[in-house]
Amino acid sequence: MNEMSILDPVLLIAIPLGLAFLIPLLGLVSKKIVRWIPVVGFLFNGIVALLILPHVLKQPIIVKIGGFVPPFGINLYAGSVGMLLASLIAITGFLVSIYAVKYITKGAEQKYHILFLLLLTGATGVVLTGDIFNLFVFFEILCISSYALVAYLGTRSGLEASIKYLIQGSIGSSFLLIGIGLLYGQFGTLNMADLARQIVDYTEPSVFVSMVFMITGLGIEAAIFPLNAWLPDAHSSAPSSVSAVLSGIAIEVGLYAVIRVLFTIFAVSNFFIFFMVLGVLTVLIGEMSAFAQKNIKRMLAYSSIGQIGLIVFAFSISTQLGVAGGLFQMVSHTLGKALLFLCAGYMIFRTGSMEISSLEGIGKKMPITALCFTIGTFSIVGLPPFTGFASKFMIIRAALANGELLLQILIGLVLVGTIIEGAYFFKIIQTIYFKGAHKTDNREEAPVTALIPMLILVSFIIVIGMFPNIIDKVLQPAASELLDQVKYIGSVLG
Amino acid sequence: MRKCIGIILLIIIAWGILTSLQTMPFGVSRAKVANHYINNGKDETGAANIVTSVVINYRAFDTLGEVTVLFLSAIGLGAVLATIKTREKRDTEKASLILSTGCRFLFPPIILFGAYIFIHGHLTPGGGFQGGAIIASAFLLMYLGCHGEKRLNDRCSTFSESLGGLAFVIIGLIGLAVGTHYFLNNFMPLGKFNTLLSAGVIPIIYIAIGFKVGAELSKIIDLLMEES
Amino acid sequence: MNILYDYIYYAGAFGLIFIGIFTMMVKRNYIKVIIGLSILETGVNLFLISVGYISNGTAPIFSNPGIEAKNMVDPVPQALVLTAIVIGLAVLSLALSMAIRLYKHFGTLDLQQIKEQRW
Amino acid sequence: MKILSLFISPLLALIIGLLFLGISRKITAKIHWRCGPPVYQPLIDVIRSFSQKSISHGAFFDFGIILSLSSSVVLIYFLPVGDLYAMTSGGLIAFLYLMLLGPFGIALSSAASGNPNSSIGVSRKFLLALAYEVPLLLVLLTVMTHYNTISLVEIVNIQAGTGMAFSSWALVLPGIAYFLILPAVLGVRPFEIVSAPQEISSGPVAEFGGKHLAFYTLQHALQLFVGLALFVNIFLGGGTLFGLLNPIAGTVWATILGIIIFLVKMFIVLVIELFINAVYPRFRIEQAMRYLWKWPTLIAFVGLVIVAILN
Amino acid sequence: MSLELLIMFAFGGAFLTYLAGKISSKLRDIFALLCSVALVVIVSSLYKVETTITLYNGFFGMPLSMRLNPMAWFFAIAIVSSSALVVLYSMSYMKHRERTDYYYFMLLLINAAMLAIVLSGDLVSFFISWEIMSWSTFLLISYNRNAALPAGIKYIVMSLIGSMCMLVGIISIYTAFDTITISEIVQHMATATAGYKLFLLIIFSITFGIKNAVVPLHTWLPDAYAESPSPFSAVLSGMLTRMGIFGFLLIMFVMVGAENSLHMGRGFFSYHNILAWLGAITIVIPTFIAMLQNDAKKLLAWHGIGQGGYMIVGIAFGTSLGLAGGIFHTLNHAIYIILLFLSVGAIEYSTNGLRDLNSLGGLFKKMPIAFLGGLLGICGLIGIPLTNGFVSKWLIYKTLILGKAPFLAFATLLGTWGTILSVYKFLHNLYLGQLPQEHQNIKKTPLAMQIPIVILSLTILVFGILPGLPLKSINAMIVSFGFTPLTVSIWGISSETGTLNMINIFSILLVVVAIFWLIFQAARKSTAVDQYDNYAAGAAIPKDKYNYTVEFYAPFYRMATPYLRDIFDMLYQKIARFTEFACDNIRKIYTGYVSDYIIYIILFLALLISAQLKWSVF
Repeated sequence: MNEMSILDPVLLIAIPLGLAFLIPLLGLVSKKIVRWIPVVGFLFNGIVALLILPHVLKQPIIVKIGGFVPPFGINLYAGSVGMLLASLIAITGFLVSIYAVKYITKGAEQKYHILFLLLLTGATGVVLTGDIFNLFVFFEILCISSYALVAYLGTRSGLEASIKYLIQGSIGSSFLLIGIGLLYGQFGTLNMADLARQIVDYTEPSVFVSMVFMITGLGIEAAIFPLNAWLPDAHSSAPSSVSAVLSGIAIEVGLYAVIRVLFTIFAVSNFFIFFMVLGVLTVLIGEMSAFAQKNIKRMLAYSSIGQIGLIVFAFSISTQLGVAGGLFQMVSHTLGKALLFLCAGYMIFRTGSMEISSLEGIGKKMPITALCFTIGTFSIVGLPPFTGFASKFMIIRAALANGELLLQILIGLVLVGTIIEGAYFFKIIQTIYFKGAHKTDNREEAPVTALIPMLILVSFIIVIGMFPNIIDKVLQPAASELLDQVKYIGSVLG
Repeated sequence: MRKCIGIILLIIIAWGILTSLQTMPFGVSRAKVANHYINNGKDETGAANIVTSVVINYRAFDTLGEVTVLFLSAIGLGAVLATIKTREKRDTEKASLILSTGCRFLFPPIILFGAYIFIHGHLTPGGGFQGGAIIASAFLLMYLGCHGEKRLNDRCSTFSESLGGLAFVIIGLIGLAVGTHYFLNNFMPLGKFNTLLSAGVIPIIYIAIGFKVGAELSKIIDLLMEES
Repeated sequence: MNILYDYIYYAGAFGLIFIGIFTMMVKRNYIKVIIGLSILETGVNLFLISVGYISNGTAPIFSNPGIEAKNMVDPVPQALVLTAIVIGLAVLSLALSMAIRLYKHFGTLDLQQIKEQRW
Repeated sequence: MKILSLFISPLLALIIGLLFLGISRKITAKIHWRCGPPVYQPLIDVIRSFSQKSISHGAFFDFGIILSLSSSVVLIYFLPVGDLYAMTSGGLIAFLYLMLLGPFGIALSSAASGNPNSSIGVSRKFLLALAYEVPLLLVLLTVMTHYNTISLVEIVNIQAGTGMAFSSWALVLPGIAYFLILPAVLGVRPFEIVSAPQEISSGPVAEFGGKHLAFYTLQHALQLFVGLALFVNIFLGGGTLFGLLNPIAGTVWATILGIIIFLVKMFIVLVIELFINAVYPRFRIEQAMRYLWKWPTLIAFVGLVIVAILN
Repeated sequence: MSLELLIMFAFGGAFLTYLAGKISSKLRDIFALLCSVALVVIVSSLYKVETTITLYNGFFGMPLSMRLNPMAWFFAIAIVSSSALVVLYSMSYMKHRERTDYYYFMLLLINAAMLAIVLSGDLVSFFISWEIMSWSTFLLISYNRNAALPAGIKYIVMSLIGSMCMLVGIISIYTAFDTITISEIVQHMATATAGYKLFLLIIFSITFGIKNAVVPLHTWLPDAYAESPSPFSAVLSGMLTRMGIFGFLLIMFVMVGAENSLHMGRGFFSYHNILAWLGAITIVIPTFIAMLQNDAKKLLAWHGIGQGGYMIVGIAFGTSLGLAGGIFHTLNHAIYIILLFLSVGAIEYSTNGLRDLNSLGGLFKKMPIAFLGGLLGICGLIGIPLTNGFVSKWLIYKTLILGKAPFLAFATLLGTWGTILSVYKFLHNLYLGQLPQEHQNIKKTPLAMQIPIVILSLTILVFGILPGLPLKSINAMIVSFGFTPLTVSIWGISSETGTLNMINIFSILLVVVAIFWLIFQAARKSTAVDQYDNYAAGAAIPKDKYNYTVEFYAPFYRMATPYLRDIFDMLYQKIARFTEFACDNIRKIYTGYVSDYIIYIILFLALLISAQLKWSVF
């Protein structure tokens, strides 16, 4: 326990928060040092999360904030899922903040770094918390910082996107709050485990209505199909480093929240069929919309919708394999999409335009970036030997292992989506390498601070893709944790 | 058309909510958790105001988040408005002497009152947020009454908001380090019930929050006033 | 007791919520949408508060030694509303700041004309 | 016998082929109310050509024509003339391929000359070949399927056993089809557009003079021989005649008589063919293709279907 | 030599070649050549070795393994040797092109991936290598830019469709049998139901059918072949496309097993019969379409499809003779089509990228070696006796005729006769006929390009005359499938009905040619003239432009063009356009007006509430 008190999961939230509060002070001392604060914070977080991760695989750590016993105080539930995502957030945050050191030059830099730090802190809070109102609060931290970050550049498109995002997002949070209020009114508690213990039948109208409000609210951030209209705007207009985090982390965290609510609090069963169909719909609409895009970041954003659909589908299978596959797909999407956005960031920066046609010949101009981009697309499409393949493999396996006809049809549709995805991504690759006249030979490679994160992400993608066993050891306990409601209740309430 | 669809959809939702509300009649229930707070709250936290004990102790983590949200909004506002450099001078009439003198006269009492509110957060229906809001209202008064003359000291407000936030976090971390080793643990002696120096860390946190909220709200006002 | 009495607070709260949503759904002016949002948030807060109310309750403050714990209203929703208000405030201020910028960029606040980002 | 046939067959085929060329010219002339050259004229032409002047467009020009004639000679080895055959390896399929090699060699040779007329002629030749190969392939497949063998010798032997080819009714239709396409296979009227002298200066032959022309004529004679002999072999029982030779089977006389019967059959087929076709004007290539792909193909196809069903 | 080393050598060689290219292009060339030659040496040293190794258990705990058996060895040696020749050829061909490092990297990577495919002992490593091959192929098809780009997209989309099918198949096997190792699947397959086996056969057939370009899944191929760099076209047509054949062998005869896959369904509607008929269609239609082509490489591409049909027919017919024919034809096809592509590549090199059949001609005196390659290549393609194509085609014909499938036999024979026409046009319009004035002074073919052509030409003859050499190892392969072995001698095949003995034919032809050559020489010497000294019935032959080669089979074109359209390609284009249209319209739901979005949200909420409260759906 002594060792564990040093490695308390609450540090993952407290330290970045403290650092965020510290930034304005440090900003008075030196402008340069501020840039490195998020790097330091996420490095710390990454190390702590990775150190804690092995401990939670068997038994989750319950952190009682303020020392109050769970139903009465807020608790953090650092299980395998939470810690997996927390590590992912920390690692991605670390890499993206390195990238941002040189990338963010315009606007109020200091404020960017605070917002960025808080965005990911909010995300960490969401994945770790065990209390629905606390979830709401961290969710708001996540949302508000992303509203601000989307508008950070102050461009027309950024503002427009941010406003639309804000309107939809705040409706979402209001719905979430209504749902929480309804639940509190009925069960008199806000603790997830306590709620889960008291809710026996989710189909009961009163419970169902509150559940619907909650998942609608969370689903907006998770970008499930009819609720995702903000996503392409926001992800394409934000600075690329932010897009990377929004696509890589924010929507995944939203989805995590939806899944946590559905699995742990309500323990839904038949409802997942609806979600499954929704997931496939999300895949198809996302990929089909992406197909005709001319703006590269918008295309990537729509592709994120498609990927989210796939993850939703995987979770909805609600078997051990399916949930593990969904988590794996989350990981591979985070790595892949973050990489793509980071690469796209400098590609856009160098060409000065987001049009895909302007990327012609960039493969010569910035060979390493282009290579990283290519590997990212391969991973997202699901080509071996990259992570995307391993995760897709797991999901298809889960879908087929179930043996239901509906699932088989749906996975077929998902694969159709994958083919469309392949088509447009390969078109971009052609544009990068093979289109346009052989005009400029002068290299304008991205700076080292940008290349390092890209290359690290690439190495992650390749290593995990070739040796998925590394992550499978975490995925399996994580999946069983999500599926096992009784154990969750037991470990929180004792 | 749009309105019709909207109304129909809202009616459906209203029907759903109605169904849900039937299980939670108005004005009767008090849940287990709430009972625990009311019955044991004053012993466990030492605060007379149970809401405060909930806000600062039982659900202190929420409050930390809440403070962060406010911080975020101030920062976000700054970030969004930062890129406007053109700050055109508007020819506004200078406030009359009576108005500006009155404002200056009222300013210290309002600040003092705000401070009173947040210091007595654990005893009375007040607290850091409320106190902070009152402090901000003093600044608002100054902006309205003495337009263009007095401005918020940027450095000072930055200091107070940062230090306020840091204080909250550090108190939490101290709780992790000492006593029962829980984050945001109320590690200080609870003192005599219903006196000013009681309820352990609650007043300290509330003071930090008060400074922070006051600074942040003032900053928001400052930014919005400046741009509009 | 008639139903109206039982549900009057809820009705009020949800009435505000629906008015807010409806406003956001049909109004084209951004400021009006923000107003709708504000109404919506107010409604939600009111709803939360009314969840915790008990008939003839008092504030949960032991300001005097003799106060009975029995009639005190639920303190949790109050704490929640405190948080919710602050969050609402944060969102609102951000929304307003964007309105300022929006007007500077587009010269209008009509959301139907601000459709550069679509498809 | 095989060793013997190695020497006899080509000589026999060349001579008979040349004679048939002469005969066909003569008969056509007679039908046209002309006198016509003597029957042995082609033989004389060939011998004379060897001593005449010729031009060469290079080694490949020479090689093509040699290859063409050689492969036609090898083809003869595969073809049983009565009992006279040298090789069976590969059966009818190899035979078909070798049939192809002759025209192919000429095509290479004349294309190497660079003469545009030759190229046009070759193009026509190949198109005509495609046109008649479709029914021909169907016919041969029918036969092979019917007898369930790909060996030409075996087919002849089976027929010799039953006496006559048309004893099997299933093979009547393919026989008719083959008869219809035979002029195209032989390259005689009305399918002589390939080497239309008036139009494209004799087509592939345009650049051939002297020994080249001699080789070409020899190849042509062999082609004529092969086309007729194949028909006789497949449908008319080869060198047998209703078991007439059975009593003396195995003797040298039987072989010689067999060969004679074979040649007589060939002659009869040729004459009938000429009588029927000599009155027609020359087909244009499209007309030829249309014709060949219509009736003969249809008949052959029906024949194949019948055989396939019977089997 | 162990298999790990082989695989690591193959993949590592590719990467190192790329890195070497960064240092010096000469070093890279040498390194690439050494690598590919070394692979040839290693693989040949593994002749008759049968071994299985486990690479690692990293993929979800599944053992990824490599195994070597007669089938794998046969394909492996073909892959590495063709690749070595192509690398040698590329050294000159690619000298003055841009991005050569990348070119070699991809070429060697594809080579390594193909090697990994044939050596893989389980389905997951099979799939991984398959996909590496697919995307690296895409990257190399697009290399030539412009027209190559749509070709690349077409390829990769169809390839993706195929891989998705295969992925589903593999995972379904994994879920059904809980193993991915091929040898274990074989054992489990006995317990599987017939329906499941049929499902597996069909779903894998789609994948391999796409790769092997079986009609109606062939449409990617003509563009892809035509637009890639010529040496790569050679690899693409020679080996890469034939991975489909390898796949068919794997699924039909190894995994599902011959006794199952040949008795799937009844009568005409049995799996293998339908496959054979698809093969027959694949032979006939593309071959005739090839006749219409005016682009040399496109013509060869269509033949590539057509020849693939022979292999399919041979394999699908499922007798030991047919199987041997199909597999042997795969090898032969690789040899002669590589030769032909290299030959066309030589012309492209010399004429700066021309490969239009209408504007070339008469090059045989300028580029004799390339011409030799072209000539022997088309002889092999037609299957003229004494070339390798003859033997394999003979085997297939014989199987079909004796197997009482005359219509299939007709299709195959008809295909051959169609082939003759188009390849003659190919040869004539490139090498024979008249040399246009502007090509009088073309570049010489470098030695590095001549050597592969010569080697391949000789191979065509050697395999044509001594077919026993490859047939021996094919025999071992079909025995491992559970078929009765053929009686193979070094010269050919002897069996109860009809023998094939190439040495007979060879020796007789040789003797006859010699005799006639002597006669020819004995006759009066002919005078040598140049190409303009032609007899044209008195008409003068213009020297500058004389394109009599255009529309070579004009009468036929007039007749057949309306019927010989690639209707499948049109269909797919239509589907693609429709998809694009749908994609373009579906995104219109994101109207850009935020109130609409709010309505979506409320709609979602209302829908869910009413679904449960009114109808109790969940």
